[in-house]
Formats: sequence, structure tokens, C-alpha cells
Amino acid sequence: MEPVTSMRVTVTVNGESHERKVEARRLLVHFLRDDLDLTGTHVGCDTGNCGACTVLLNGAAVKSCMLLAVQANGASIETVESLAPQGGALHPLQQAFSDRHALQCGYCTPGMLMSAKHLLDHNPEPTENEIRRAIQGNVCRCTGYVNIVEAIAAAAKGEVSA
Amino acid sequence: MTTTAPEQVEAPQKGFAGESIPRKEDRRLVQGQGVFFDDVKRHGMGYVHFVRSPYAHAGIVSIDVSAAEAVEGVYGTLIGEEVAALTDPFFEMSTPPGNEIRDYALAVGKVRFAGEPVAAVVAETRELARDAAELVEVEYEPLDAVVDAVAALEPGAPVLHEEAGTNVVWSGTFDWGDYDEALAEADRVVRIDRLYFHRFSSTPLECAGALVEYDRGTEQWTLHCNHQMPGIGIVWMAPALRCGTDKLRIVTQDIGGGFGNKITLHPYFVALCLLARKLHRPVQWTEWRTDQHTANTHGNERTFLDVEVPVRSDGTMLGFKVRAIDDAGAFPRYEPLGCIIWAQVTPGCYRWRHVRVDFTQACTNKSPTAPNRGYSRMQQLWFTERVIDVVASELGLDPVEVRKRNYIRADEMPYETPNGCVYDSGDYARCLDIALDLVGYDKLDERRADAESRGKLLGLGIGSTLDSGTNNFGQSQLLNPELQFSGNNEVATVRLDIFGEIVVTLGTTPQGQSHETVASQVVADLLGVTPDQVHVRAGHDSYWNSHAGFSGTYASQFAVTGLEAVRGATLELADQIRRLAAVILGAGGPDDILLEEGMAKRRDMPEAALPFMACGAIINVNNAGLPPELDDVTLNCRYVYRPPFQVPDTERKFGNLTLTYATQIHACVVEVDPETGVYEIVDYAAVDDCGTRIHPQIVEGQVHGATAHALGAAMFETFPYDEDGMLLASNFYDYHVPHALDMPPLKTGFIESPSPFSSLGTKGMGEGGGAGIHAVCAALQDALRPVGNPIVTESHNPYHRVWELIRDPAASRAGIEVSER
Amino acid sequence: MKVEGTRRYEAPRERVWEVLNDPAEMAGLMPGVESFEIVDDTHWKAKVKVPLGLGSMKMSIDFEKTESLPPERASLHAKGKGVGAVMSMETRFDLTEDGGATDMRWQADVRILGQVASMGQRVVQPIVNQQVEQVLTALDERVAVKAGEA
Amino acid sequence: MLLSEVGYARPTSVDEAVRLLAENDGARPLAGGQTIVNVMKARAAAPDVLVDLADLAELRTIAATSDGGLDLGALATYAQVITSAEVKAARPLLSDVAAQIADVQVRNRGTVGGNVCSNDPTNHLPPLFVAMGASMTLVGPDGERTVPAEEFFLGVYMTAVAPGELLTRIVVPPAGEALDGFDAVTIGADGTCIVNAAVTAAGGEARIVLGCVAATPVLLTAAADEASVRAAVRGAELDPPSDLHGTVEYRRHLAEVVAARALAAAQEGS
Repeated sequence: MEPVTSMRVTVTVNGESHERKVEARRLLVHFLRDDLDLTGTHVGCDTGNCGACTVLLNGAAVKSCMLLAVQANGASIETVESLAPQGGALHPLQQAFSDRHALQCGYCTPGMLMSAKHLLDHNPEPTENEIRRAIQGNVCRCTGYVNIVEAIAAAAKGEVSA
Repeated sequence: MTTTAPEQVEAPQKGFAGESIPRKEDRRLVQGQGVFFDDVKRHGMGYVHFVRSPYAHAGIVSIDVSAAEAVEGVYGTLIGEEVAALTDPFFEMSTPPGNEIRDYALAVGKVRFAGEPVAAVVAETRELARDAAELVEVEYEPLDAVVDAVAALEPGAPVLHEEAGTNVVWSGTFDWGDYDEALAEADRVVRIDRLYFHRFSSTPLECAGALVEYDRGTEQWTLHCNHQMPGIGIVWMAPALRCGTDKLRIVTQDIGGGFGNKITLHPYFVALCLLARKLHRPVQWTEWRTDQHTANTHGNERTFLDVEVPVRSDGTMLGFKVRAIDDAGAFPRYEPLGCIIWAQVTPGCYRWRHVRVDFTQACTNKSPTAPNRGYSRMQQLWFTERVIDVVASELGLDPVEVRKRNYIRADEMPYETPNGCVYDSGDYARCLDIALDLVGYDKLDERRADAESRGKLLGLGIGSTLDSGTNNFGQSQLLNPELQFSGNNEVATVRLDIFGEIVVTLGTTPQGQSHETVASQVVADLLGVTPDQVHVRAGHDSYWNSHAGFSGTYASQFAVTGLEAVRGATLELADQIRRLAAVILGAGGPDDILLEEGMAKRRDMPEAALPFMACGAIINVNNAGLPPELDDVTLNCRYVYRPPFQVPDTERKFGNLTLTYATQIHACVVEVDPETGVYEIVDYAAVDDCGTRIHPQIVEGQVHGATAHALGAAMFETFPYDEDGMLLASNFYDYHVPHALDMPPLKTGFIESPSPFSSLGTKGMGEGGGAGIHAVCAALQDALRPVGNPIVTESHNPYHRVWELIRDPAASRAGIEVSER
Repeated sequence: MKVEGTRRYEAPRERVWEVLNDPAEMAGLMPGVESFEIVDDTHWKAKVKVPLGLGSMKMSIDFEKTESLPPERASLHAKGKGVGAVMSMETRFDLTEDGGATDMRWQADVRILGQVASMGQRVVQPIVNQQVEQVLTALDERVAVKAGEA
Repeated sequence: MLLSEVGYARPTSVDEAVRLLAENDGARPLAGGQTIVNVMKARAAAPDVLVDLADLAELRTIAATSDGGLDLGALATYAQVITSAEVKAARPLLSDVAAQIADVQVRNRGTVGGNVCSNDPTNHLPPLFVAMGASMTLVGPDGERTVPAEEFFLGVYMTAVAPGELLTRIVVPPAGEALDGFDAVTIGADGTCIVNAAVTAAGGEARIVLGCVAATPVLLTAAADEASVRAAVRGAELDPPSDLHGTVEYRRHLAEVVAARALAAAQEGS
């Protein structure tokens, strides 16, 4: 294949397949937000530091602002919108975040939840330090992380309200 | 005292207030279903990209947008010349010559800081807008830049605003008590050459932005945005746009943090308004992180010079004198208010009675400043705390003892400060004791020894915050008596709708402060329902007619202004429901009606009850035949809360500037690696007293967050510039904000000293950050005592500065002098 | 950002001067020159695409000879514009003869303005040094060739 | 944010990748993208074409070499290195240091090849690979060549990888008797390095490699004792860059301290 500046991509997002023509330069986060209108994934910086744009790419937590949409061609992506079915019960992490007041403005929360999900998918019983390491790539400017760490620990232990 | 207490102070209620109920905001936010400004889309909208100056100071020779406009998919452009023709300069608050400064939406004629917008390009996609912006040709004539406020005041310094002819924004003196007398009474006088509070900002994770629509038929703009103080925002914007304030409809829903950084967005927003009108299409602008750091707002940087502190030998503080130089950056915007806001906390927590302050604010070729969490008071509180620790050090006294000796005592509350502010309530000594207890102060010597055995130096430091909430905007008249601002207000509307829905609208613009939840608690208790039954509209919309001149979310005031408005409206609604029910149920009068379980019941016969649904239906859709005494019952009650303020005395610069004072006392324990200057916070406690707490979990969350901001500012966060005026921390690589591994375990404690000046005993809170900055400074100074006893003179202490202190302690002490009297 | 140093060329001073004083020669020394245009005796322009490892930085540069004292001293001002960057450089070369060789003292004051300047001094400083080093090495080679030609 | 227009190709073989790199002026390989995409966001220095290596599975492998060393595919992610049994067996420090790089998300995408090819002076792996005496395998239109790590790094973002070439593998020799140590002072926990040092000590000799003090890793050798290592660093007359995180003097001082600590870590780890 010779280099192209735009191409058709097929990406499975939250179980649904989407086909779109995108410019090669379009970041995955803008593809999700602007092209697919999945606005739960946020942008908080322009250097890949803040993690607000974290999604799962084939099960791995990645920052969708450091990935081109074309790189995700053929991949499966989960965003925050996948955690709770429409109108259904919240995911234990979501519930724990609410229970423990682990969010204030809520802007970092989608990315934080996806990093936490990635952690618990791989390590169901994390220590506090493991939790902190797992969200090291997610900046929160509201909470000082205290309640976020507690919420993830609570979700891991199943200590969430019904 | 110029403030009077409300007629009745209710005891803390039994009910939902005081309980940490589930937050209403959470369900949408944890599902990614919040609506932040960048989530709003419109058909045919264009994306805006600003062309920004690479120079800190330069004349604009020419701007050529033709190449940009020729690009397919580009909708249009805007340049400074058009802005100057179509708008008037923004209103300036200073006195002459500072008020001669002309500030427009885009640079006109010259640029004054790197990153200043000089043109805007609108295109079909975000990427294309940036492509086209690169094609805008701007020719500059570089000028010398000045990046230091002290240097900016020197003769011969480059002048930013020729119209003003000087870099001085505002200058004045404050003289309270009898400073000369204090000097005469002193046993010793401690002098400190220079203390410096650095420039940083709380950098909300969501940057600024808006989607702006223009309706040609009604000539009205709608801004879907994240402005956090719309009330004042439109006061800047409407005159500039030569329209009435009602032509600007401001809509916010979820805002990704504000911290004051979203108060002065009006220059950008005016540019967007002009573009929406010019191009006949909705325009959308998203600020990126680098833009935010370089060209949104920073917190005030302040240098304290020639500090003089008369004291008694036992450490009793008699007064202080200081020359403060504040750096406003390139444009004053919210300034010079910072030149007076600090005076809300003139003596900090201490019984200083004699104070002389010479205050000057200057413009520099750096990003403009704006209120940043703890605005202007943080600098002053840091100053008072630094003075306490320097004096303690130089007099060989225990900093804890010196604090306790000088703290304003609980039995002195309400306490009038030397400049007429009234500290409503509080118990600083008790808060300090709790904080010290939490960090194991009694075991400090053992911990020092243990650290030493590991080659580390351990130190403890204390910091405080007085979170003065509910501004009296009359303080602006102490800067400029011509200004027609005073008092404060906030609005809430509470309505009982057709099917019995209780609908609350606020004038505030929360950015994480949980107003929907807290308002619902207050309403629920007054109406006898549960918070679940109270629908609080998310965000702000000027169409709701639920705002007033000072509406917004800033300056720690919701728990007073917001909740007083909610309470006032709810009480009115409750009264109307009682009056209606009394008629319908044939009770003697409204006092015979009890509101509980979502019904209006006769006290004497509770089975005679009118459900709220029936009340709503009767008034709204089934109102024939109601008696005339119910003519004014609308079940739609709007209440404007107005705090009981007087206009301060502009001659003496004296008066009450804020209504409530929440306290935070922090204690910090650090361990320093003497070989590298690297340090770690090993123990930390924050004790909060914000009066009666409506939602303890939310209060604690604010304490956590403010502490994180403080620790970030103390250790990592700084906005330094090079000599050419280039910002050296324009992104999160160099501007390192605390991550989860950076934060120490936080211990929190609290007491409740209900405010006598608010109906619910609440005090505004949330800006407690300053305490942590000082606690770190003090802990470092304590830790470094064994290695030459250096003095910490700056608020920002990264590892390399700590290493410098260790390497050359004498240098840090050079500006400190103690003289006997 | 000031960088300076000395170099020794095994060539007569006039040879070194010829290279330094000839815009076309100088253009050949700069990395990534895509086009070059002589405006007049003291002004010329270049479009460059400086390879910087991860990508190339495009810049259009205006040069002005601000001082020329053959064959001893030359000063040059260069002003470049690129995406998010403005470069301004004052350079001065002093040549002294030492037998058949030439000692050159050079100094350059480089200022980088714009977004790039804000993006990490730790990277910008070494990159400037690298670029200067490349030019000087190319100058070495060119002078050697010239000396050989003479 | 918002990149300039760029060409994109996703070859399915190393040969095709090399051809694309050679044939397209301004083409650069795209591995994990954790540096280059960021650099592209600033637009100041951007590639014209990205050659996405994602489908080159053979470059993703981590294997033990026959002599007990490591053969790392250039596309091996930090996450792979952290958990690799082969790495833990051969040079466990590599795995420990990889775990300190940035954060989980970056470690899931970022690759060892990308880390060395970007050669930001604050990167962790360049000093480590130089200390360990690794060698880089480069494939170009004219075939394959091997470059020792100490000759690989030429400047900030500049390496021995010539236009049209591709780094395919990094071979790390077996530790044998050698002890590896690493130390760094960072901006916050696991943040960007202010100064770092890797030490490999064997037979009483230490190879000390300092990062963040010059455009490329600085290799020094000294007897494997603290005094000698400190003297070697002092004698190196370092001229480190200064920025808001550290002055020239501070970095020079830290270089000495972290070198000594890296040696101590190596010796303690034994």
C-alpha cells in the first residue's frame, strides 16, 4: 500500500461496528468524539499527560489522543459509554465512584474509570499502591485522588451500594 | 462592626442537610453523559483557530489573511482592525492612568504577551482551521519585553500600554492602626528583604471554550460555554459589543473545573460573537492545553519587599509593614481587584493590629492573571505565615507556640480586623491541635531521629487558610471610588409544577461543587420531601431568569449566597403552598398547614392532605374559582439573596469586605534527602472549619482537592518565563501537576463553628489551597535547620531550590535582620 | 541562548572569508536548504527544511549582513519563521591569521520564540547546539575544499 | 492537538516498510506513537509520511538469545518488557526500569524501539542500553547492519538510523558476572527524569551512563567503587542543559549522586 492522506476505517466501538472515511491525521479521540459523537471521552491536554481520553483498545488502556484513528482500523474499542447499559445499573466502578465522591467536575472521570477497569480486569485485588500506579496516567484536578483510590478499592471488594 | 446578623439563626436542622446523600450529578457524569461545552454541536458550525503572537512584545505592522481565506473549507477570518471598529474596549476598573489601558478581543496595533490572539480563522474542521491559521501572515516589529513586575516599575522599562504611559495598573497605600506606635513598643524588629509568591494556576482539566450562535432576527447571541461568572461576564461583553446584556444568552451545563480560570474569558468570547455574526453560522472554539497555559490566565504573582515586623521578645506580633508588588500580566481584566481582595484577610489568623502596606500592581509581558483558587488572599496568607515562621526562627521560638500566642481566639469572635473586616467565627488553636494530633506531633522527635538514621532530614510545618466567602464588591470602591459596584447577590427559583414536580433553578455555574445535590438537600428539608423529589436544573441559562449581577460560582460563596437564595425561594414557595392548602383544606390559615411526605396537611387533621401534585395542578391548570387572596400565589418563587453589606469607608479604606470566613489549618511533615534536595511529604493533615456542613463528604472532597493544588504549587507547578517572555511550562510535561503517586496520604479533621451571619450556619468554602503551600515551606525550613538554618523565602520550592538552600544557607539568610529596640 | 567557540582552519584567511562572505556558499552549509534567493549585496532569503529526527522543521529565513570588515570580521542577522516558532540569530565571526592557518572566533546568540520555545528548553538547547555544530563542520569541509582549489 | 496533513501507510513486511521509508521523503516509522504523535501535535517538526509498523508482528517478539542475552523486537512494548520472563531472567533491571516509564497507558503502547529512536535526553532506556552494551540492528534498502548502542545516539531525536532505515531489533548481551543498576531523580513520582544514570559493573569496572546531561547518553568508565565513580563524573566536565527543573549546577551535582546510587543499586541487587 502506498501512503494515503485519508482512508476508510472500520472500528468496533462498544460492540458496534463503525465504518468511516477519515483523514490520516485525525486523532482517535476526535474520531470518537466528533465523528461518532461519543462525547464521554474527553480531552484535557495536548501532550498525552492527562489521560482524560483513556479508552480500551483491544482490552488495553491507551490514550486516544496519542493514536491516529487510522491506527485503530480493525480494532475493538471500549469507551466509558460501554460500562453501563442504557438505563441499566451502573458498573460497580461507576457506582463506587458515586458512593465515595470520587468525582467532582466529572471531566477526568471517564478516563479514570477506563484506567480503573483496565486495572481490575488484570488485577482484581489491587493494593493501594497498585491502584495509584494504575491511575498514574490520569490527572484529576478536583479530588486529590483520595476518594478515587478508595472507590477503586471498594469496587474491587464489591463494597458498592445497590 | 458593619455587618448585622440575620434576624433568626436556625439551629442546624435534622433532615437531609448534614447528611452525605448520593450526588445528583454523578449518574450522568460517570456514564460520560455530562454535557460539556465541547460536546455541543450545531449544523454547519465552523471551528475557530486563533493565530497567536510568538512575541511577548511587538508592534503589528500588517496582517494578511488572504491566503487563509483562499483555502477551500475556510469560512472566514477576523483581525484586530475589525474588532477595533466593531467593538469598544473592555471596561477597566482601575483609576487613571491604569484605566486608560485599552483591551480588545484581539490584539490591536501591538501584542503584549506571547500567545496573545492576533487573528482568528474559521473552517469546516478543527484541523483545517489550524492549517489556514498557519497561512495568516503577520508582520511584527519586535519590542523589548519586561517579564518582572519589579523591573516593570523601574524608569526606562518598556511600557506595555502607551495609552497609560506607565506599567502601573494601580498603586496605593493602606495604613491601619498605628504602625509607628507598634514600632515604638517593640522589643525587636525583624526585617526581611524579600519574599516571593510565584505564578501558577490551578489549570482545570477542561480548557475554555464555547459554541456561539447568532440569531439575526433577534440580534441575540447564545453562548454554550464554560464561563464561571456569567453575571460579570456579560457586564464586560455587552458594552464592548454595543448591545444590551439580554442579547447575550449564556448557557452552561457541566464545566470541567474552573478555579477562577474561567472568569475572564470575555475577550475570546467577544471574538466568537463577532465571528458568528460575520459568518452567519455557529462557531466553536476549543482552547487546547498549550493555549490555556500560555494565554488564558495565571494566578497573581506577588513580591513582598522591605518587610518589617515589630515584635515583643515573647513573640507577640504587633504589626507589619510591607511593600507589595503584584504582577497582573499583560492586561488587568479582573484586576486591579487583587489589589484589595487580599485585605479580606489582612492579618491572616493573627492579632496584628498595626499594618502599613504599600501596594502596587504592574503590567508585564506575560499571560494576564485572573482569580485563581484562593485569589489574592492566598498570597497574603502565605505572607503572614512566612512572617510567623521567620520571626519564630530568628527569635529562637517554637512556631507552634508563636502561632498560639498570636492566633485570634475563639472567644474574640466575631473579630474585627484592623481594616474593619469581621471574622465571623472559628477556633484556630483548636484546629491546629487537631492537625498536630493527626500528624503525631508528640512523637516528632522520635521521627526526626528515625529519619536521621536513614540519612534524611525531617521537618514539620503549619499553614492556614482563611477562606473568605461572599464578597462585598464594595471593596472595589477602595481602589476606585468612582466604581458603581457594591454588595453581592445570588438568585434561585423554586417552582411547583403541574404534576407536583419541584423544580429548582440556580444562578450559579458549578464546576464540580455539587450544587444540584446541596440545593436539593436544603429544599427537601424545607418542603418535607426527599432530595430525590427535587429536580435541580443542571448548569446555568440566562433564559431561566434565575440570575443577577453577581451570579456565578466563584469566591467560596455558594453555601451562603446560593443556599440563602434557595432557602429564600423555598420558604416563599412553602408559604404559598400552605396558603393554597389552607383554602382548599378549609384550615384556619397557613400556619395550620404542615408540609411533609410531599403533601400539605392540616396539623389538626393530618388525614386532610393535599398532595403537591394537586397543588401544582390547581394553580397551573385548574385555577378557576380560586379566592382573590390567592391571586399572588404562583408556586413559582424567585428569590434574590442580598448580603447585609455596607459600602466601605473609602477614606480609611475600612469596612467589612466579606461575610464569612472558613478556616483550614494544615500540618505537613516532610523528609528531605540532603544530598539532592529531593523531598517527600510523609504525613499530612488538613483540618477544616466551614461552619455547619450541609454535605460533609462534599466538604471533605473540596479539602482534598484544594490541598492537592497547594502541594502541586509548592513542589512542581510554576509558570516561569525566559527573558524574551516565553513561558517555560506550556504543557503538562513541564507544568507537572500532582498525579496519584505524587499525593501523600491525606488525613482530614474538622470542627464546626457555625457562622452567625448565615441562616444555615454555613460558610463558603473550597478555596483552602493556600494553607498547603505554606505548610510545605515551613516544613522545609524546619527540616533544614540542622544544615545551616536556611530561610525559605519563596512559595515554590522544587528540588533544585531546596538543594540550593542546603548548599548555600547563608545566601537565603542575607536579607534577614533582627534589631533590638 | 549564546553559543560560542573557536575553530582553526588550515587555510589562509582569505579562503575562509570567501566562504563566509558568499551567501551562496553559506547556503550550501546550512542543513536542509530547499531554495535560496539573493535579494541584494547584504540581504538574502532561504527556505529550509531542517531535519530534526522525528520530522523536519520548515522555516523561511531572512538574512542580513550587518557588518563586513574583510577579511577580519563579519556579522550576520538571521530571522526565521516556521510553524509555532520564530528564530532570531545574531552571529559574528572574527578571523585572525596564524601563519598559513586561520583562527576563527565565532559567537551566536540564538533566540527561539513562539510555541516551540515553550516546549522544553532541555530539548531546544541541545538542538541549537547540534545545528550550529553541523554548520561549522560543513564550513570546515568547505574551507578545506576551497583551500584545495586555491 | 490537530496534526498537519500526513501520509499514512501500513506495510505488512519489514521489506515493504523499508521500501516505504526509503521511497518517501520525510517518511518516519510509527511504532507506539507515544512520542511522535505528540511532536506532531505541535506541528513544528512533523514527518510527511508515517509508516505504521503495527502489522510487523515479527518485531514484537522478545526472545532469549542462545548465549543467555536478550533479543528484543523494536516493537516490544514497555508492558511486554515488564512482564517478560526472558527479560526478568536475563536483565531484570530492564523490566524494573520499563515499569518506571510514564504510566500504564503509555507503557501499553510505547515501544523499546521508539524509546531509543526518539532519544529524548530524558528517556530511560538509552543510558541503560549503552551501559549494558546492547546493539541495534538496522535494516535498510541495502541490507542489515548492526550498531553498538554507544554509537547509536547522535543527538536529540537523532540516531544512527539513516533515512530509509528501520531499527528492527535490540540485542542485549547476557549479564554474565555484570551487575546492573539504575537511578534517577524525576519530576514527581515516575515523572520525567531530571537526571538519570545506568551502571553496569563487572570485574571491578563500572560502565556509567548518564542521561539528561547532554544531547546523548554520556558513557564513562571507572573502577566499581563509589569514590571512583564520583570522581569520574566530576572529571567528565559535564555541560548539562538547564531548565525550570534543574540548573546546570544542579544537574551536574545530581549526575554524580545518581551515578553513585546506580552503582550502589547494582551492587545491592547482586
